[in-house]
Amino acid sequence: MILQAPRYTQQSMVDPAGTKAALVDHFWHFLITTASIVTAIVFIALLIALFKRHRPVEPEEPAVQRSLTRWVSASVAVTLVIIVVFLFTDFRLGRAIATVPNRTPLRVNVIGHQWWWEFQYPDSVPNNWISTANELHIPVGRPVVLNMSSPDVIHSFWVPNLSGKKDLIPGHQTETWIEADSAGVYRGQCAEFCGLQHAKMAMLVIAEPEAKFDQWVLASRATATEPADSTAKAGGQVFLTAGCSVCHAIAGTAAGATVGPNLTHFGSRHSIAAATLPNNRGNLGGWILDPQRIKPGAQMPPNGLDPDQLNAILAYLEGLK
Amino acid sequence: MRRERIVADVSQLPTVVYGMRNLVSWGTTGFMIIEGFSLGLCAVTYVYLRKNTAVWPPHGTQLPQLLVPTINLAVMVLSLPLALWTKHRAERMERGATRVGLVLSSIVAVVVFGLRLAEFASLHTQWNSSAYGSIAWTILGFQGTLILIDMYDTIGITAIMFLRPESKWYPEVADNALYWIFTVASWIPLYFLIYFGPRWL
Amino acid sequence: MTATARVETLVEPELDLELDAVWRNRPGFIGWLTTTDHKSIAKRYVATAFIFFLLAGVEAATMRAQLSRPENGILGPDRYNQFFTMHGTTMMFLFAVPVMIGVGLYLVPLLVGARNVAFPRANAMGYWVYLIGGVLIYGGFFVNSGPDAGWFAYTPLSGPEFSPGKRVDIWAQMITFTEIAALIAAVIIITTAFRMRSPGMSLNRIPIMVWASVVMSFMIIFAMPSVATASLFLAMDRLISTHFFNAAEGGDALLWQHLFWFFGHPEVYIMFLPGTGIISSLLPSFTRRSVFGYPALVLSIIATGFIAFGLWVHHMFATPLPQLGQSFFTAASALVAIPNGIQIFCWIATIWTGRPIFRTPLLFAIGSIIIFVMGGMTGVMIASVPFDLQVHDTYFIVAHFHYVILGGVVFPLFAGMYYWFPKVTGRMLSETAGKWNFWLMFIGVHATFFPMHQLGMEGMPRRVYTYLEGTGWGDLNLVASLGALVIFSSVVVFLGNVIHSLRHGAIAGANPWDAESLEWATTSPAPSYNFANTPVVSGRAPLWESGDELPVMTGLARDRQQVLLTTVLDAEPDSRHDHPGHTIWPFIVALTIGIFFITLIFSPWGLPIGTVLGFIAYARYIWPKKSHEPAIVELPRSVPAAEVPK
Amino acid sequence: MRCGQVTRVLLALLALVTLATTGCKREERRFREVPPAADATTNVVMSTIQPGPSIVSVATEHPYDQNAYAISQGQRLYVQMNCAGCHGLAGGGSIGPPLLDDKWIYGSDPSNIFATIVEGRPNGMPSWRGKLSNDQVWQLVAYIRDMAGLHRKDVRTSRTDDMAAVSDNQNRNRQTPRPSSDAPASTQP
Repeated sequence: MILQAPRYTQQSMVDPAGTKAALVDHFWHFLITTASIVTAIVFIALLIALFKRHRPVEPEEPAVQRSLTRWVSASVAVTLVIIVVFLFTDFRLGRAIATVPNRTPLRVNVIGHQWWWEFQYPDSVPNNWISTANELHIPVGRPVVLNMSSPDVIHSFWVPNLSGKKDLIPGHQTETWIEADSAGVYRGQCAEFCGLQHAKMAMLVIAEPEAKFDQWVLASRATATEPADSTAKAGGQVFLTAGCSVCHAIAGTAAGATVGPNLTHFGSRHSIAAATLPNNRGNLGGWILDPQRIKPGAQMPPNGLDPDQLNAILAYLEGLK
Repeated sequence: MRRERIVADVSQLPTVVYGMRNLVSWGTTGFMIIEGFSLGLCAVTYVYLRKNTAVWPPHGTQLPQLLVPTINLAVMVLSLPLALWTKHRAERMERGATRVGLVLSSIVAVVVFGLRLAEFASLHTQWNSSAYGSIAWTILGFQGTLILIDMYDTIGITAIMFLRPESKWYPEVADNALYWIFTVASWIPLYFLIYFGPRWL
Repeated sequence: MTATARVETLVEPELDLELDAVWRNRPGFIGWLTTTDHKSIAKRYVATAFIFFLLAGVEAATMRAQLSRPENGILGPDRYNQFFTMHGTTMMFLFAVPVMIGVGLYLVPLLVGARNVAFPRANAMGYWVYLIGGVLIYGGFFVNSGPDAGWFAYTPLSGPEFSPGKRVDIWAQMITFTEIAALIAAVIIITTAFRMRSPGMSLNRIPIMVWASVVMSFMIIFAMPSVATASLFLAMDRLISTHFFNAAEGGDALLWQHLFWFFGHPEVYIMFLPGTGIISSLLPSFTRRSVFGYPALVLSIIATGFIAFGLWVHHMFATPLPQLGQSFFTAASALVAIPNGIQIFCWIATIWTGRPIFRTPLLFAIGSIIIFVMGGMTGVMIASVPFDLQVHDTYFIVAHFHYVILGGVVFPLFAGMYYWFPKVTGRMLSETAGKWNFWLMFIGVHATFFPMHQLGMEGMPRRVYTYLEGTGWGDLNLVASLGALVIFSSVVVFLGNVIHSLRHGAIAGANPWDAESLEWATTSPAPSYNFANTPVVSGRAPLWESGDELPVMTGLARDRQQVLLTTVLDAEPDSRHDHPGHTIWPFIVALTIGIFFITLIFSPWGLPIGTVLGFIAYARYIWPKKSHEPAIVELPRSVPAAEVPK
Repeated sequence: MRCGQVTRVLLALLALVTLATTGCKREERRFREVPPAADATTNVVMSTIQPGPSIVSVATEHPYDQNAYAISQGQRLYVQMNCAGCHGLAGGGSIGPPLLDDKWIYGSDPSNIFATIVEGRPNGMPSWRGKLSNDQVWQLVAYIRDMAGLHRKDVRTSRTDDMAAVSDNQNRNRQTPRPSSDAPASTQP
């Protein structure tokens, strides 16, 4: 299963796969080395002070005072030098990270909702506008500028393997950029406490070679696939009548609501419930019947579908490639 | 067992002293700093919210009226000589003059507080109509609380000076006058912020 | 709480009886409500804060149980959010600051040789207000109305739309209560330290603990108004629909963050500076030398106090802020390491040239240095914007600030408890239990919090009620949870030690550690009047310098509560001041303040009702008693002698 | 003395625990509810005019009635489901009748409102049967009663993060419902 491979379920800042994360990872090595050395020196000094043979010295004696003053001043000077070096390195790194590389970046709108991610790929032609949820497709080796906003509370966009965080704040437009070095799926997670389901507000960033990404874009612009068989067709009807359509949109059908995630190409997604569960029939059925068991407090209500209806709707949704 | 060696006797030290030699003044000063700083934070909030918005006051909000607030400011500024006079009389422990000063100060405080209540109408906005209204009401109300407290304090100490005029209360009268001066002084910049901020900022 | 039967007195019995009759608490329950003795009130502060510490500890343990394995079901999201909010809120507002205030209120008068604090009635009132705040929020928590928006209560999540009910309102009012208490205590500590020092204790001889308390108090005065203002705005947004944090009407969610962190960062140093003060004041007793680098230590404390106000934006690096501004805050955040480094170097130098005596207080002090240094290292790291953007709001930060706070606050506090317990109770704590306590806690802290660094870098965000199995965070979380058990057991050992030693501990005597500072010049526990005669000081280590004879001044009244005031710089005797004595009215004024703010949560009627009640109570509070002695008046120098009436 | 204090503290604790066990309905966050009256739609009385002796309408208790969280969820749904489109963002009415006044064409009882939402009503009120779960309808019912000030003050909604036009139900007076036969629909400005 696709979600079993580590990078699909795990996230780590020390396993960088993107420009920004790599720079920070490099810096981290500098930090941890320096910090370990400094800590070790302080601890050794402390231990010697505690356990050395204490000759009866007169601590107030001027010679003793002078020598202590000298040692303390020297330590402070060394600390200061380390901090200046640290600041210098940090400021250079800070500039590098804030500047978007000078290549035509891809622009994506990121909208944080309680508790899922909406990704919009704007286009001058309204029909080509793509809206998807919880899975951000990006081309490898091309910077992606993310324009971020939130209609409810503060969220924070974070994909540790690619880049640090940026907050999504109601009333503000924020911006950050990411770039993936190699193809792969990277997990990210909301990093600002945003209410009941903050813990299960994750996303997958799917980095693909440019050609494959372009294919994805073309496919995503299309309206939904027609249901293949009669079960799926019935599922489409259930979708429209059983209340799914008051929140979800499927392009090419009568469902056009924007309360919940857009499901036009739902069948092609790897995960459901904001990257909480792998997208398979069992999980999806459980989710539709009782989302509150998986994400208590989520906005989707339990749905009292009978087995036939459920079967049909599963067939329909799985067919939305 | 440690023994004690008496090196001096303090029994002739004064028990009534003025200004920062008086312990209570330290408390008053402390709370003046705290209140002044809080008002300052409100003023910073005002400017912050101003910079956060393109139109100030928001569309459809009238500019605040100046008449009542300016009268109130004038009363407050004109009461400063009275406060200073009362302070000096108290520092000389002149019972009669101090009482006169206190009675007048109480009246001034009541008038100023009444005018402050009337000032809310001059804002021409409600606390719940926009952030502009919220901060203007808050500053007006917060500073009004200081006036209320001072009014209460002044009336109280006036009562004490008539009923139990002991010498230890004269420094308190001086302190009270100082607090009024602080109240007025803290209002002057806020007056300009609230009433001319919408015009000039 | 009750008047402790004293076993010995250092002065003539008649003087002792006479003074004790004036200063001691009234008997019985009413004495408990009316006392204005700083020792009784400070003990209460510490005991109450410690109860909150235990409650917050239970909350922490429950959260650790929930997180010990992936997708655990002990706490659901709603409960978990209340638990972590209460844990943070309790530790910051109801434990760390009040306990340090309590320690300050207990020690400052004793360290400067005064009979009580400057404003004893206000002091009593401050405690009651704090207690009301704490009871309010825990009352709410027990009836499922605990706040759930985080101890930082970011808007708009904490605002009216996204936090329905009264949970956050209760939180905001609790903030108001603790602010009032802390501000009162701050003014008291500053005034006590500047005006009530023993003759001869000029500024350069003030004990470092007193300096630390003074700087803490100044920081309270400039930090707390910020959070008070912010919580006022939040309460108004929620209760009367103002728009401070509503972007649609010209408000701004980030305004909250600025106001909150302008308080929130100094808050860390408010808790931590008294901790360093504790270490500096107990090191001499266990190294047998005065602490090295007094001027450097004092200046470091003051410098930290200043720099602390220039750090707040480092909590907001992920928000849209100009890069230049960020650089300033990075530099300030990194440079605060310098004064803290100076303190640590001075301590090591002190130990180096002293003769360490390994008693429990010293162990805790050493543990504190070790843990704090580790927390400080990560602290400098996260001053860096790029690095912080990766670890911000992850368990790396959780690890960092627990190291800093445990090292800078909890360990010094335990050191202080073992050190001053004999002064407070007259009995020693058990050394054996103390060593168990130390080692369990030291090991537990590392087991709990060290793995969290790794968890944070593996991407585990803070404030999550659970995590998925696939993330691979389960093992380290289990280690952390087991570590929390070890910490918990160490606190149990401490409690047992205290309870046992209260009755069966060895009798301490006036100065069991042969310490240098003034609090050990009086009996243990100190008599109700602290010092019968005012000690006179001629150096930084009065007890070591004065030999067998302590110079004192006499002449303060014996028939009423009178204290000596001295000048600010040189502490020359200046005047005498009468304290009002024990009274019930601070308690009643506090009650009216409670009615005012608690009613406001539910109805605007709280405003008029509370104001009127408060004014009535306050009138009774300040209404003068008749003086029984003619005053000695000294008019201001500006008044010509000719004008003086007689 | 000591003992007296301990007793007092214990008593206080006991009182707290009692309070805790009774719980605080206002603050509960219930995410899954078995609706109390799944058949609420069938036995709802729409009119007081009926054959036989008149029946006193008994208000159906529903678990969300004094629950702040449910009311606020209703507030969210009110916007998301575009109730605001007809009844006004603040419930002041436009195409549809206002909801914040004291006039209830089809009854102010929770079950009446439930039925109105589920069944729809003539002249434009659509039927939400099958579109919203019963949970969600009850949440909407709670919010609609909130707009008329029918809940206790401490559970009501306050302003939203929106333009100030949106109602502040917390500080509005209770609009005591008038009998449903009393007044025809009227749209207020």
